[in-house]
Amino acid sequence: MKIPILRLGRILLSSIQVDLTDADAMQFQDDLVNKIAEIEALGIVIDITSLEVVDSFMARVINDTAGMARLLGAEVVICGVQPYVAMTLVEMGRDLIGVDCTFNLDQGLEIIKARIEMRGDARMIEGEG
Amino acid sequence: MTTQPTNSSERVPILDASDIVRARGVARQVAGRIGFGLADQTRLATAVSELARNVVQYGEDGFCEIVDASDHNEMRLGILVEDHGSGIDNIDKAMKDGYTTGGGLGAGLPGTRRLMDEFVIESEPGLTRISIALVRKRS
Amino acid sequence: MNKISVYVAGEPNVAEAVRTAKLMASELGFARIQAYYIATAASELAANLFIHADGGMFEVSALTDRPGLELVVTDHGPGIADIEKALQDGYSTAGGLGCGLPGVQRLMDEMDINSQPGQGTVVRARKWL
Amino acid sequence: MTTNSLAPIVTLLQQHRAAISSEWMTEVLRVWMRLYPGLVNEDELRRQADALLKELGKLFSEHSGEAPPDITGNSELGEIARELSSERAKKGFKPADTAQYVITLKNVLTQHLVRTLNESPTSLTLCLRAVDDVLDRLSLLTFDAFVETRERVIAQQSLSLVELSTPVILLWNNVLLLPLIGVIDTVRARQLTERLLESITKHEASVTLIDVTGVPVFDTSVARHIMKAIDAAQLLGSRIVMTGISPEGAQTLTKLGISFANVISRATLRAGLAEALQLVGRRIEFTGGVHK
Repeated sequence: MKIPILRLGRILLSSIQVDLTDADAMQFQDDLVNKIAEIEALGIVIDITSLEVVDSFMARVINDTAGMARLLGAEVVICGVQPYVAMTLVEMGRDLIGVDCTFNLDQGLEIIKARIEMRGDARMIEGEG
Repeated sequence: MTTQPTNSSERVPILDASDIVRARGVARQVAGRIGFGLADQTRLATAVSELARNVVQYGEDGFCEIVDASDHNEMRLGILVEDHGSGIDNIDKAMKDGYTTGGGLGAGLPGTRRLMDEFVIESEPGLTRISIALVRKRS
Repeated sequence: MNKISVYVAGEPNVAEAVRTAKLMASELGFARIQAYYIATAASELAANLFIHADGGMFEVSALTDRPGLELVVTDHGPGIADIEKALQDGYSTAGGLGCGLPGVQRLMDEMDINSQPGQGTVVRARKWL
Repeated sequence: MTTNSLAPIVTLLQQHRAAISSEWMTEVLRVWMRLYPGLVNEDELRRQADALLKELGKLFSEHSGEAPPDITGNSELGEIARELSSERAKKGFKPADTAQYVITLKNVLTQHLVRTLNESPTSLTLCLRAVDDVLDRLSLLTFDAFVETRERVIAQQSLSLVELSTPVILLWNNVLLLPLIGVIDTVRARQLTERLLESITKHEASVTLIDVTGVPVFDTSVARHIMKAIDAAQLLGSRIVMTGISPEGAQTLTKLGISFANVISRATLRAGLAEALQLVGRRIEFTGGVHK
């Protein structure tokens, strides 16, 4: 199962549409990190609307992916966390997910764009390139 | 005047990581059939996911049994996860937040306990049994 | 009416214990804020009865020798293995915020704990008028 | 077949059932019609009374031996009694007025027995004792059913009270208000969190105001419940503004070591609303006004 990662300029969009097995999740993490490096992505939006179960493993994958993306210089926003998933996560333990969240891809993209605009590299490099 | 509960159970073998998704799918389905709300279905599916992953990571082989033990007063879904791995050395330690030996967030077991109404764990080399249950009064 | 007991087996009894403590505090002439402290301490102590033991007795009494109010909780639960540790901030055995007992200590004027592992626990907390 | 020492009761219930039923119902209806006008269905009551008397007759006719008949063996009888008293409970009858039903029957039966058996005192004693025993147990049964129904009614009422007391209000586009009022225990916290999260998703609320003016006592468990709701709301993408913490509440929370660090907090709902509007890029403006 390969999860598609779409490119929109220097932003990556990905929507997880199925219940992921552990192997799928690791594969996705790997693909995404490589893609970030390849295009020098400035931002990533991951949509998890379809994830009905986020257990501590999946939470870790999401957190780790975000951490890796940050190390590679990209802003990360997660969108579409289901209400019951959010409730379950906070009942299991606080801070299982430490990434900024928003409602849908649309808003995720807006937030990412706003953040990228504040960044020096986007202004300088894009402007001169 | 006791109505005999119409108990039913389903057993899912857990041998590799793909069974985790199957087990939690069955748990969600059974919970929905009994009448648990979406929030409780998610709690149950997540708990099964945690426990089933434990089996895959440490237990070699095992199974997950999902039992509908509801009666006319309450909805009750019981889940037994059993594996035949090396067992948990120190249960107290395994139940503490942040303790992990297998690269997780260390929230698996204590997190599951917080999600459920009942949580019993027994472990010896060769056999680990964790039974959990979610109970809701019928309104 | 200088001593009232409430058996605490679950959350509804906690609310009753809190009401009782608050009422007695204001009847004894405690200031608003002091009564609030006492009510909160009562809530913490009463909640401990069913979180850490199967339930137990909660008592509020008016002190006469030196005017004041005393909260006493008695349970026959597992007891507190390490009282000093239980009084440290951030220490919790039941997934709490870990500020129950140290919080009570700060809210009240005096507190003493008598605990026998395996036998139960008695906590007394006093506040002077 | 052994002789049935209670045969006189059986005969009585066969030959005088209509009279007994009518005397009994007249008395019951006299009291109930006065106390609960409009809540009594006469035809229904008479039908029930006949059915009950028929079952009673069956019970006594099948009886043999020394011990008084056991009504637990006759589920039909219990069912009628249960049905009747749970109906009374639902309609708000007082327990004593409900018990009147069986007590009246006992009086009527006793009078009839005394009249028919005044020649044979031994038989009378036996029959009276049996009637006493059976009707006492029936009365306990109805009382049980009454209490059970009442408890269920109360449980349902408290449930609806919980639902009523946790509304989530859409204040403005993308701004929600959750006013918390009363004691917050685990069950209620779970319900209000579910309700809040659903509303946040539905309205895509980028700001949620949580007003705690109506929370009587802030202890660690209340704080924990609220904190969980806040954390979950933030996972969906909503920012939280908490309002209405009293000076006492602020002092107590700080003494307890709870800081609500990742939450904006304002003393009043008014200040919180201004903050929330600011966060969604709006403000309230003075337009000159109609009233000077």
